[in-house]
Amino acid sequence: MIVVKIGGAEGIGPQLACEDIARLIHAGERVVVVHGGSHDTNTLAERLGVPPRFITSPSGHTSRYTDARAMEIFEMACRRLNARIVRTLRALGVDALGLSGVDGGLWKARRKPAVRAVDNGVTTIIRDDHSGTVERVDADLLHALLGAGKTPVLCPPAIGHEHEPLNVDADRAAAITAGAMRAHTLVILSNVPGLLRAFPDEATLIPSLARVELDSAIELAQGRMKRKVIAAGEALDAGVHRVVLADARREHPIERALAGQGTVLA
Amino acid sequence: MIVVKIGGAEGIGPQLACEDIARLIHAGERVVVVHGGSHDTNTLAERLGVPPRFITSPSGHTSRYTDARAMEIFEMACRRLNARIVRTLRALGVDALGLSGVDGGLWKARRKPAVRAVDNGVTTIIRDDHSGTVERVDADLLHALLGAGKTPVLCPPAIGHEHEPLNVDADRAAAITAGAMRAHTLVILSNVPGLLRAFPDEATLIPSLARVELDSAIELAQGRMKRKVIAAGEALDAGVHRVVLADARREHPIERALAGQGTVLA
Amino acid sequence: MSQTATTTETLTATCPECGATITFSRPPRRHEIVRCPDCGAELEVTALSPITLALAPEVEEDWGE
Amino acid sequence: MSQTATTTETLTATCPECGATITFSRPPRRHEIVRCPDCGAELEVTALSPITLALAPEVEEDWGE
Repeated sequence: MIVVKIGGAEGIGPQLACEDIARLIHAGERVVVVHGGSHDTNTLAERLGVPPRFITSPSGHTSRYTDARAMEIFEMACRRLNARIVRTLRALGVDALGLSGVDGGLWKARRKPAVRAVDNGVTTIIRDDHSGTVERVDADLLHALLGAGKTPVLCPPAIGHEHEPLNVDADRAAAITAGAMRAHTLVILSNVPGLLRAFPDEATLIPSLARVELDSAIELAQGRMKRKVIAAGEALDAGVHRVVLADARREHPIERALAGQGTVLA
Repeated sequence: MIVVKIGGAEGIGPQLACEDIARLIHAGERVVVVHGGSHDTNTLAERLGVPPRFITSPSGHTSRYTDARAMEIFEMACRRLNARIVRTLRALGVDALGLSGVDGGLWKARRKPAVRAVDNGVTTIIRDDHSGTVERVDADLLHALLGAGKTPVLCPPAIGHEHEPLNVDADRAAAITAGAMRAHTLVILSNVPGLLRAFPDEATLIPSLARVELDSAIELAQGRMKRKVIAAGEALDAGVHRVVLADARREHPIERALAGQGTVLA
Repeated sequence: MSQTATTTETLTATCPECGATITFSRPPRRHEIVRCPDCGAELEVTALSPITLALAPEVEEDWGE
Repeated sequence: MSQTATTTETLTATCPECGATITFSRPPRRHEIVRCPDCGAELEVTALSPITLALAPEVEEDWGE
């Protein structure tokens, strides 16, 4: 069993990753696909005249300010990308089935009652951000779908305790899903070759890291890579044997990752 | 097993129907929910500055002109309503799970290569309308989901032979789904009490119809009711014991329907 | 497919089924359906200049949402 | 929650934890987080006129998409 997190970032269409996924499945491997929707949400938000807003956390993470209106757009954008990935896989002969974390209570998340945001040096408390962390995955549902010959394609939002949709980080949702499914490997694709010692110099790719080195390696990670390194740690802690941070831009991105190209964490 | 088609028309929120569905499920009944998205698509299309366009077929049916752009909006609107119905049911303690007809190849449809449209007396052939008819339902998938304790909530689009999304009539999709699931009853809710002998006079409600009377009864049906009467016939022909065309606007719409209020076809 | 010259006064085309000449009272629309007055065949205007006709595809009634 | 008079020149409020007077160099934003210079408690500006302070909620780092 392999879990593949497809990047939602700009310019990376799902075609290359889907071709590899199709090959893996036709070779008998079981795959669960997870994706986000950050780029798609921004373009849809612009189209709807509701420009996206972002929050920077005190430790420097940037994420979407998901109030009720932004959540509606976020949900639509994720579903639209989900439908596109499902169709791409189906056209490659994979019996793909899309689900959001809300469906069947797949990803049950805990909403943070308040988040801190830094804006021009001023830190404030924000209470209407619909963000959270996935706490539980319905692995039985995924096994039932895999048993029915389906390839699950999963996306945010997750569902909170009040049955409300929550924006969750897709990399970390992929990590907890990989753990819950006892996946052997989690591949996280993005638009860089892996964790770079000196971003953006791609020659400084770190080929492998042990779990113990991970916490210090986070300092090297820039922008969205930070959360991917954290997600990798969470996956390893949840029992996944290997996590590979790999490059989504090249041909055969997943086959390369499984062959060890990128940053391998084990 | 009961299949319930929730109306997608204006002004009918899903709350009343969802409350009845929750009661049925808590009483041990198995339910599959189907819905359309015509009204939601129109509002979203306006929001996106792509006003919806419609086709009138030679026999007087009006349906959406679903070219590629309209399909994208149609798909988003259906999914958004789907998420809303799933959340409403989950908040009522139902483990609801949303699927479109594309997901897992649930509704495999045949696309009509061409449709005829009448405009100011001129009949033309339209070839880029993405509409079709559901030919096959993946009943095994629905049984797997029901077996996992989930309540499926289904919506268009369906999927064509070229893996493309197709606009299909949700009433007829509900009918073929009810047949494939060997449902005992199909309830079709809408914003009228049932089939009226003299629309819009609600006192002329036709309480019951035998299958043989159906084809002539179609002449009485106005607007979208036409397709509901046709869907009812198709459900009966597919082995469903009873179809009830009932009023979505009143309290306990499904319990009333199951008690025989509306137009009962058997 | 049969083609025909478009004379300035009348618009005519030949029926691909029976060869009869069909005269149009107004310029037809692309993809418009016309019936041949001679053989009754349903034809589709597949091109306009010149007017080109082909047998109209059989189409069964259906509708989406 | 502690409140305080907003004098025209300086903006002050009382720390709900230790009672010290906190002076603001500029009008704070609603929900802004400030640290009490005396006891070091993290406080949230819950209202502006007058400036009202409360212990800031503990919040663990997290982010969405």
